[in-house]
Amino acid sequence: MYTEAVMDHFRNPRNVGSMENADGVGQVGNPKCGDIMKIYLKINDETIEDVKFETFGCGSAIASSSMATELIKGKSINEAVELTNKAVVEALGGLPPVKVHCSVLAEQAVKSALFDYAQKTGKVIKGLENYEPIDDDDIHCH
Amino acid sequence: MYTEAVMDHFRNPRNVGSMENADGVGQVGNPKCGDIMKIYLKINDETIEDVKFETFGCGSAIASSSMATELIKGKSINEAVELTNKAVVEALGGLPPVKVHCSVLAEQAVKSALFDYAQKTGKVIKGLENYEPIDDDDIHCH
Amino acid sequence: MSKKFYLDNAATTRVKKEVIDEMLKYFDEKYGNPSSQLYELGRRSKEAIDNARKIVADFINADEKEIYFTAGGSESDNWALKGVAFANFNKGKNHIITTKIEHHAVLHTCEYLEKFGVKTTYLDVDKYGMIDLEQLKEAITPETMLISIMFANNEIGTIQPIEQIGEIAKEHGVLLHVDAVQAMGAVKIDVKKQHIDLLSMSAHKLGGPKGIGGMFIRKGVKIDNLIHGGGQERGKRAGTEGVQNIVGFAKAVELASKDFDAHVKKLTSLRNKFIEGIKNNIPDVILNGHPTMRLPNNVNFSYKYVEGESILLLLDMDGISASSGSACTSGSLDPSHVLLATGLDHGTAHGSIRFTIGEETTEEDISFVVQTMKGIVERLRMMSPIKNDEDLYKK
Amino acid sequence: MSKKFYLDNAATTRVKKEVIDEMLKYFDEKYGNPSSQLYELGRRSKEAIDNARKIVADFINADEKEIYFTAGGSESDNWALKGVAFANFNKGKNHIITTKIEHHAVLHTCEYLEKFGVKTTYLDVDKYGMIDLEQLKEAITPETMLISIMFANNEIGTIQPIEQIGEIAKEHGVLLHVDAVQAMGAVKIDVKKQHIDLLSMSAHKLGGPKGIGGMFIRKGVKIDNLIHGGGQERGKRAGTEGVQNIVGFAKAVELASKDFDAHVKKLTSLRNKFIEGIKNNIPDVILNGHPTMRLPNNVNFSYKYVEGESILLLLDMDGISASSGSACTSGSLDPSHVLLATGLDHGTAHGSIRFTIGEETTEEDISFVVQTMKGIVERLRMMSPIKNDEDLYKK
Ligand SMILES: Cc1ncc(COP(=O)(O)O)c(C=O)c1O
Ligand SMILES: Cc1ncc(COP(=O)(O)O)c(C=O)c1O
Repeated sequence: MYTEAVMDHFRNPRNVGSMENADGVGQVGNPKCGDIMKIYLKINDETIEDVKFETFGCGSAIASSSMATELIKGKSINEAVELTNKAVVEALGGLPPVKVHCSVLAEQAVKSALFDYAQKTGKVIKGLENYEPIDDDDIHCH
Repeated sequence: MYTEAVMDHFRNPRNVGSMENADGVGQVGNPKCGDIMKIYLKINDETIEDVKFETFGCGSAIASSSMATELIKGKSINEAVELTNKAVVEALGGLPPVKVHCSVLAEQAVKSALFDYAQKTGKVIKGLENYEPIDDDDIHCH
Repeated sequence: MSKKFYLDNAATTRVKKEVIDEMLKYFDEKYGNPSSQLYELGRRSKEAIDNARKIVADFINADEKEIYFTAGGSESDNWALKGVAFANFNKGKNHIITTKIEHHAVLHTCEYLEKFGVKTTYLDVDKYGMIDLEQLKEAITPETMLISIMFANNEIGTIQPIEQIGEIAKEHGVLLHVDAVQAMGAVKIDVKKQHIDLLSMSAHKLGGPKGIGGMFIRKGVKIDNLIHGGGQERGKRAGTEGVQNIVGFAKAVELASKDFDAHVKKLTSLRNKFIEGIKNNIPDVILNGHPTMRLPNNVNFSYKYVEGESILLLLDMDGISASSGSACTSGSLDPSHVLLATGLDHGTAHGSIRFTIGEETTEEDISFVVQTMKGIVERLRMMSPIKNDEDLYKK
Repeated sequence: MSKKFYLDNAATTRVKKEVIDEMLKYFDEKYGNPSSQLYELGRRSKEAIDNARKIVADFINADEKEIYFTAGGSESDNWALKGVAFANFNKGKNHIITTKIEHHAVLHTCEYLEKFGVKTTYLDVDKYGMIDLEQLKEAITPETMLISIMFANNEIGTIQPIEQIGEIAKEHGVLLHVDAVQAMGAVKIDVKKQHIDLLSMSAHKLGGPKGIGGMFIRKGVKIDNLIHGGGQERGKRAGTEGVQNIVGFAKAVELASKDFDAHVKKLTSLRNKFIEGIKNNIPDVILNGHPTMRLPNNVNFSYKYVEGESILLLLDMDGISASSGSACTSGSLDPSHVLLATGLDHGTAHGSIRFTIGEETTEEDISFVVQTMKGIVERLRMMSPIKNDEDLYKK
């Protein structure tokens, strides 16, 4: 059902945990749908120095979060904002069709954390000018 | 499916054959329905001295014919005319429900042969006063 | 290979040795078509089916002539509902009463029948998964042709008061169909005493093979065929009989009837230890289903703040097989309709795991699984952004 | 025990050794529920089904996603006809075209569908059992939703020109369902080349287990479920899969595909010897079915002036299994609808015997059976009051 890479990131998730005094925090998802992702960023000099995640969700949600954090760690915020769900899926060697939404959630969690950082610092991040946090009430699960 | 007695009479039918100069001959049934029975009687002094049958039909038709001939052989015509299909079934130790009509046919074949004898000799056989040979066109198979 | 713990016996069971041995005679030895009564091989197959029918009939206190073999529980459920509905087609009866916690084989069939003008009432259940007999009575109308209620639920194990339901159905002159797929071998079934008119059965839930089941249809019940064709099953269910499967089904039933009471007692005791073990070792859990009116092999809990699939994947790494919701829906994304019907919120429903023990389960297995679960739940809760009920409900 | 001659392979076949061996892995070893994808045991079962689906798909040149497993040929036939009819329910299409010589699984389903407003045209056949393509064309109306024609007949073995039928169906934009239960393993099936939209299959006619079959449904064909419920078979056929049976079905198909040409050639040659043997040794016989466009294992004759059941009973005494008409109807009293459709009178039809040879049949077997038949027919003719055609037709 899952690729080796998914199972590896599920079994040994990278960057798990929370972060005190994070520079940006983003949470997306909804318990109703069965997955919530929260991403914490430590940003220094426009670079993502550290990243942590907490996830409530299925195997692919955990693996997607883990992979997403790996993909943006050490990157500039401009690189990070360009992370796509497709990149996450590819890095994981694929996800079952019904689970692709998990990678979408991971992308959104990263964007949401970057947006929080932008809001707190008053910076404008290219690509997030028109970003609007998703309202849970509008969410149709998957 | 069939009792021992049925199989015995099917395998080793008694009184098979035709008869020249029979005193009474009766044929009932219809190829359409899959069974025809023909019974030949040799009658002497109101007694059935000999009987033969020819049957086109299934195992129970052959067994019923055989059993019917055995049951009337040596009997008086007044006894023979009282042969019922029920007696044939009982003597055979039973017939499957869908095959009971074979015993009915055997009873009718006997009656038909006796009627033929009555017609030829002008005798009146008690029980056959109102006998009417069945018209094949009216037959609904079983 | 390390030890395996198969705890998903409600999904399917290992086929028992005695069942396999019995079945093996009907592959290349007695392989005749039971419809071929005019030769030896065919008669042997027919006898085998007749014998199997008797065993199944006896087990539920029915007459042999009231037992029909099908390809499984789903076919039986479909047949019961569609067969009765289509037999009443254009006869003014168009109403079915069922519950919100039926198997999809019943629920999706009811939905489908809407396009033929059938109306369905779905009865509620309480937090234990029990229906309300008063609501049932009130739901019956002059148009009602069928009540379809499962004997025991596959997910939460709750056992309904079928005898009382049967009395209500009888009083109102409405047919009662009971899905007994999970109840077979775990609960005493007596179609006479319980006033059941149609009963669905499946072999693979009690040590028999997959793809074979049965239906009890009370003499006189008007029902259309689901599968038309040859004259098999006294003209009611066409298709060359899966003789080997039928024989296997009957053998499984025979074995189940042999030590029924001891088996149920043993499982119940293990189940209770399992439930206590989870409750005492893991905080923030909710037992799903009824505390006592439940299947002797069912242990279903919701583990707050974590999600079920992750638990299953981690259990699998330790060789433990379990399920989140029913086997049919694991892998699907919506939380179980059964858990939602008992009033669980979606978030909590997502974190539910069903263990269903079997004949081979031991006390040691249970201790091991409880400890493993404790570790898994702790680990996932550490990873979870939800730490308490407030997190769960706040946006 | 004396030697047995099983010559009723159209009724069912002995399950092949390799098939049994393959199946045995799925009873108490890989017994998981294929819907349980989150643990090892479930995944093994799922893989087995996927693999089986591929084998069956390849055999008929279909895509894996177009293959659905069912409980046998009858279920497949029912599904094809009811599924298409109900999908067109209230859509203005209500006409089915079939033939007078279909299996009862098709004919009785058509009859049943009348109560839902479906109209059926039953095509005639000639004395060889062949349909007339012109009559087919003329029967098509704007209301026609489905043509259902069997690939090869189970009683007389006649093979229809399916490719031409497929072209006609395609031209007119009507779906084509083909009952290939008897054709599987005996005739090359290519659903693409032959323009087939739905195809019924059954395992037990080619060395597989009883109670399992399949259906090919071309991508895009609108069809209702026959069995609703869980999401098995991509939501199209509910019910826990009979994994062991599915695996056995696929193994039988695999074996059949391996030496297809050699097998067909061998059977054809034996069949021709058998036919010649009967013709040359027994007077007043009529070969039923087409002389060349016939199944390689089918030998069906009418023996004038005698009745079939008696022949079968006497054959059984010599250990020979055969059938009069189809297996479903032996034991029933009406002569076969197929033989009547070819123009045989009732009396002659009653005296018809079908031998269907198998892999294990030898030339010696055939010589023995021909001589036995000669004796049996002579014996019964001696007993018969019908000695010639005049007797047969006079009242
Ligand atoms: C032509 C044909 N169609 C359908 C069937 C029914 O198949 P099954 O016995 O697998 O239900 C048969 C066999 O009995 C058959 O010969
Ligand atoms: C309550 C209930 N009904 C019906 C079914 C369907 O049975 P089967 O899988 O034999 O079709 C199941 C099992 O999946 C079940 O648990």
